[in-house]
Amino acid sequence: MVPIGHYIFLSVALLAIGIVGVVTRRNVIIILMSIELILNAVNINLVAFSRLVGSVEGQIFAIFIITDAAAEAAVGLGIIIAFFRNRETVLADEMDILKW
Amino acid sequence: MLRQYVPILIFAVLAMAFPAVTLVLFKYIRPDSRAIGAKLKPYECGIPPEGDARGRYSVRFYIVAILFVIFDVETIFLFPWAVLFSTREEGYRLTPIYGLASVFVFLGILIIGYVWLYRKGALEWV
Amino acid sequence: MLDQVVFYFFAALAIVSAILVVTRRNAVQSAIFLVTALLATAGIFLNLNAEFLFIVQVILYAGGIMVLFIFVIMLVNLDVALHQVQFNRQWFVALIISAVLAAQVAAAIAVSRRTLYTMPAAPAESLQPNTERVAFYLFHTYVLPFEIASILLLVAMVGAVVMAKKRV
Amino acid sequence: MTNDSEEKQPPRPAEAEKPAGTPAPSASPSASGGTPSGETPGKPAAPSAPVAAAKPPAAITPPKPAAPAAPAKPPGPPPPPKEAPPKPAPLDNDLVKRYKARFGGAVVEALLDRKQAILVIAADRLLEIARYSRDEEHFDLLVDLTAVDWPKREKRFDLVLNLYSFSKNERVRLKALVAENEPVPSVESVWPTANWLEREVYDMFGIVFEGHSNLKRLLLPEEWQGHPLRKDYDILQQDEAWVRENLGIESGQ
Amino acid sequence: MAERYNFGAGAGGVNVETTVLGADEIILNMGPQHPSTHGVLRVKLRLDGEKVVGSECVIGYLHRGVEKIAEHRSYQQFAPYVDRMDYVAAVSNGLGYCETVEKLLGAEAPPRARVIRTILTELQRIASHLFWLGTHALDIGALTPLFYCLREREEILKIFEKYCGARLTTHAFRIGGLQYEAYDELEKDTERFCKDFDRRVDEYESLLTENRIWVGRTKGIGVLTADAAIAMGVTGPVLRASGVQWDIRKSMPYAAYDQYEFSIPTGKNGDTYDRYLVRLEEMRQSRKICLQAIENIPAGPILGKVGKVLKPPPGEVYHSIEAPKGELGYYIVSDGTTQPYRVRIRPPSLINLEALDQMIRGHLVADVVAVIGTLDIVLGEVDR
Amino acid sequence: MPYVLPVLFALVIVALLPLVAGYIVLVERKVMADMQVRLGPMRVGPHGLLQPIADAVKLLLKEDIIPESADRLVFWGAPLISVTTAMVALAALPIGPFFQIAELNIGLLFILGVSSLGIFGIVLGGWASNSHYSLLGALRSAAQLVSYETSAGMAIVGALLLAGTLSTRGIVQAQAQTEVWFIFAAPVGFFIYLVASIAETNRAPFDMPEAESELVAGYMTEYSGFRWALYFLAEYTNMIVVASIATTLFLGGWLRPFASTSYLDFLDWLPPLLMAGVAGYCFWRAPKQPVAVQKMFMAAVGLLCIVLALVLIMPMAAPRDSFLASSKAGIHGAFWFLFKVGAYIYVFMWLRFTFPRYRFDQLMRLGWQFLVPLSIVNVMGIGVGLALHRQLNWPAAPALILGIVLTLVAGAYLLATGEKHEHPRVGEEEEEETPVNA
Repeated sequence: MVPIGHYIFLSVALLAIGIVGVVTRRNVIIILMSIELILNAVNINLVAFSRLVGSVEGQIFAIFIITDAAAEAAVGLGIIIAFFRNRETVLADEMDILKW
Repeated sequence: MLRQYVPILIFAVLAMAFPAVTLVLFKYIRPDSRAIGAKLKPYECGIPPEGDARGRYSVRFYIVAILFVIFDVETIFLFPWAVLFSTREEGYRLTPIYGLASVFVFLGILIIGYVWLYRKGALEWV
Repeated sequence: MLDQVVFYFFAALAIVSAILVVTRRNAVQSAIFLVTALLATAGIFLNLNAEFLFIVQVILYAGGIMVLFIFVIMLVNLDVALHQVQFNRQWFVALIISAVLAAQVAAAIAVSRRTLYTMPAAPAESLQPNTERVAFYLFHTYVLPFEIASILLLVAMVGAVVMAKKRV
Repeated sequence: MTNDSEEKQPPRPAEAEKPAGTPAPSASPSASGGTPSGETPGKPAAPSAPVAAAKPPAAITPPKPAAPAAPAKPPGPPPPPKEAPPKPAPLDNDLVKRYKARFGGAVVEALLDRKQAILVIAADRLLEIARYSRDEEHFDLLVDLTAVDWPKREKRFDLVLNLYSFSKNERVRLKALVAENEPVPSVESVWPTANWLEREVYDMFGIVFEGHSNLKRLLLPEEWQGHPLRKDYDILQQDEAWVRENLGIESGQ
Repeated sequence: MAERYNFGAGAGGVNVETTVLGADEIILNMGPQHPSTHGVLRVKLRLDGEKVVGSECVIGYLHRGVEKIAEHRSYQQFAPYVDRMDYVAAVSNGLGYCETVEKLLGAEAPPRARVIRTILTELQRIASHLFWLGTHALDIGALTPLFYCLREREEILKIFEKYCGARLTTHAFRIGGLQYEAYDELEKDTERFCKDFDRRVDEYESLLTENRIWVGRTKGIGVLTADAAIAMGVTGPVLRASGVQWDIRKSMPYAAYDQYEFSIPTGKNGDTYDRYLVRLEEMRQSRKICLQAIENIPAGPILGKVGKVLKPPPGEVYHSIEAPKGELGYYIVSDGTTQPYRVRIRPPSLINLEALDQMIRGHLVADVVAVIGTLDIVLGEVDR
Repeated sequence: MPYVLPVLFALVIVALLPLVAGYIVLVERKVMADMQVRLGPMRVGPHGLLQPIADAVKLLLKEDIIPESADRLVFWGAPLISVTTAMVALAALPIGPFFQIAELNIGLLFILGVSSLGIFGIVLGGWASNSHYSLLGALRSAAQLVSYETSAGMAIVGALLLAGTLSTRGIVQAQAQTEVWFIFAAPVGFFIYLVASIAETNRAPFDMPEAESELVAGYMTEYSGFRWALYFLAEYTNMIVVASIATTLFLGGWLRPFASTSYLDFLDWLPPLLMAGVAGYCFWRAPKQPVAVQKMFMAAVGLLCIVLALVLIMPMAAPRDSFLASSKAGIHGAFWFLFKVGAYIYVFMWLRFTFPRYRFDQLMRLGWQFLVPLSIVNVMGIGVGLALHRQLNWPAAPALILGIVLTLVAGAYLLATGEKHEHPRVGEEEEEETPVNA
């Protein structure tokens, strides 16, 4: 049996890596990917605790999170595409206008 | 539960290893490759390619991918419903009317979206 | 035994891939490693007896969302961007956040060493049959979120299409 | 129709009396001129529309079944008997008269050769005559446009336009004499198909067409030297140049 | 359906919607080494996504300088060269050349020769159309018609082989008539082929004509209105499919066509589907001509009096025939010597190909293939 | 060691699959040749029976070219992804009640999920080649896969409604219990799945990405030799996978026709008779072969068929309650399963040689504007039928037929609107300005 703490470690590690990605990368697409990593970290936590307490509700939450990730990816990438079409860039620090 | 997946894991490793090993192995068996010059260029009907191929393609591809993701999520939600609708596991089966109602609302909202897409022409390729 | 081997294997795979996701210059390679990380996570879900979630992760995350990512990466031609600086100078922010996180976890472990760290998971049988159970909860307890999810998807669909399509 | 003007090109009177449809074709090249190469064949749709308006039946109606043995039009001089070898003879029928009345001196000569009508015209008024042929004589189809090189002549090239009229079911050949380095007006605006044909003539003979939208070689590579269908062209020149350049020796032979 | 893609030719250009990210278009090269450009045609496509916004044909990869060669050969020597232009319709090429030189000489082939020429040329037309149908269907993705078509084409090639020993580049005719007398079973072979052939055409039609996918792929694709077709100078089935009922066999009969009963099929919309129907019907008509011709092959000599050394008097002549692909014209200038002073060949493929650009605008890449196929070009003839 | 049998089975699959794929190619060529009035491969071995082996040797020894502008690692890995995902999907398939690598509770979803990963092999392969044709082919291919996955998934949901389980074995057992194959209970679903599966395996008339007349070879353009063969292997494995899914879901899996009708039990003699027939044909043809080796080979094939026939007869001839008799379900089940898979693949081939190719936008229109809504309606129709049956105690048949009729009406409506929609392309512009009801 793997202790629950290890799952939390894994989760925190992924979260940290995700945050590092979000903070340091300039490419918005990779930032979005890092957000996916963070969501994954959350999912691991949820499922691990779901297992711990012997209920599937954590898994249900994880499913909803994945749904949310799908919606977020669709809209986020849609924004990136719209932005790229106008500004020819996907770099976060060049996305400095509020309106186009 | 994990035990059921062990054969699959082994199978996956085998399935991955077989082509990989063959690829590597036959590298040493087949005659040396002496591909030089134009042979190493990407195929462009015999004309030097103009510009990087990793170029831009129609945004339609993206719209299709979005629609796929959305509909994929919807389908994934329908799978457990379909199972529950007529499962043989004790005590899990949905009451038909309730099951039908819950999914009809779900699919209804989806259909609204679909109709919107249709009207907007987002389902047209060109 | 099997559990541990599987967990540590997938955990290591997930972390290594995750690191590669944020460090690769080429976005396509980042995406490939993200797929790997997601599949590794799926393996961990399986390890946790969340069979249905495992397959949801594979189908939706790896097979769905990542396809979307790859499409977008190919559409916006990142080879141009490849020659630009890929990282901004916010390393210290990242470091600080990571350090804080690490400290938190360490504190948590230190405080509740006994209860949290070593507590074994509940017997796997309590989650069986997984699909039916998940479905049951989904369609009874969580039927409202389930319907709302469809509205979320509707909104996402509309939003994404409006964003991407020039003249709507 | 009265035009006995001097030989210098006066496009004005001719244009002035044409129906309103005519300016459109001439305007079209300028519209397409700004667009990059390859665009032009798409445009001719515009010129063709007024043409159709001018004479709708011509395009669609089936041609009159021709007199079986007479592929060429003229009822002019009877063809020479079989024994005598065919040879060109002067021609003077209604068609020629109309052309002559319209363009006067620009129609240098009219010939009948092997029952086929040939109008020798002045090159500088080619465009005008072409437009007249299409719009009023209903020679809708530019069957072919080519050239013949006569190096010993003062004006060394014959520019040959083969025309066909669906409504009259007859052919006529316009022949313009062109000197070397003398630009010829392009008839692309009249018959869009002339685009490639003129390019081929330019390619093979080096005749430059003025007003052509994309005048470059058609069949030969851009870097080709010389114009092969000229009588004085010698393949060896290029061959030797290539050998000199690429192999560093004098002759490839 | 037909109006669906009304932005083809003549419609005044395409209202192109930019669907690609950014403003720039991509350039896609089709050819010269491409499976569906029927040889070594190169088409540079400017694409907006997958929609064609412009194109440029680059030709000349098969240029052999036939017109130049002619200036250094005697009239008879040059005759085999024309077979190599449209190599799937060599007999028609030969007919055009021989008749032109005969005209230049003021000579005429004897009636028997003319009838046999007609039979062989019509068989060649069927063979050429069959080859076109097979490859065109293959371009659009139907694998099977090709083999059915080649099966029938094989029959025709066998007749050619029996007649003159060659299958592809036949050099079947001579200036002034024929070199070979018709072999004994020519009529019987032709009749057997023709008897069977009607059913075979029905077979192709059963595979394609009503097929939803085929109709979807061809209807409304590559529309060429009658006006645009005439302006672009296209001839042959392509012109007829646009609704212009014009066939040189009828309007200026040559060989023995004035003796036979046949009709000129025309289309209405000038799209790829109509061109397909027109060519199918032409095959039926050709069969009809063949059947009429073998009924009554006049007796008599097969070679007229033209002499061994051909020295046409100075002068020039233009003569054209209705080749399978369109008007095949020869413009020969003689200076009175044994060699032609200038031979100009008016290749139908080249001029039909010129219309490609306006036919494919606004269509998708896949339609480019369909349109190239429907134009029925042979690069040997385009480039000469 | 509980894993010995599955692992052994896995080994057999991995070892045999390339061979099977090779022979499917041969059969395809032979079928194509037959439909096109020719002979097909005849040179290598009698009737070209050794052709796949010759092809394999050639492909293995062929020069291995990686374009210089390619991303080498991805170029190397992409075909592997394709092959692995295609093969792993086979793991959950029940080839007869006993032959299965792993029986999973979520078997069907597992197959779907794993094969949906195959898309990466295609996209990455196309991207790594760095060529226009490859990338365009890859994107098209991916878009096509993705478009038809939705309708395929929905069609499967329809069948799942009848089965009530995700386990592949459970689905077949459900069909055994209800005594009706789901193709009869959900014919529209089967039709949708048939079309979608053709599209998902990139087969004609949906073989857009590798439409050789347009994009040369699609995403595989830059691949040659063994790498190319891997893609090919993946493609044919995918065919087997979709055929197996269809067999399991709609065609009764390993069940014999009329499996539970005991007075039709003589049908059990069909398989051995079939094999014996093939053997007889081989023996009859063997003396007519020109070369001694070929005669022997032909005879050997005949012998093999005899052996198979014997294996199929054995359980029936053996005394009751013996071990052999109890293996009947397994052996005959495997036969029927493979037979149905073969028939399904034959339909693929038949369609391929009959139809021209769709254009990409037409394919997308068919997928998104016809199949997707139809599949949604199909799910609803089956749901309504089942609800009527269960809640109001209608008899099953009329309830389901009502559902089917509802679906068909919707399908007809879709076809009609599709036709109507296709006509006024110009009018579409105005339509876009009208307010939407969303």
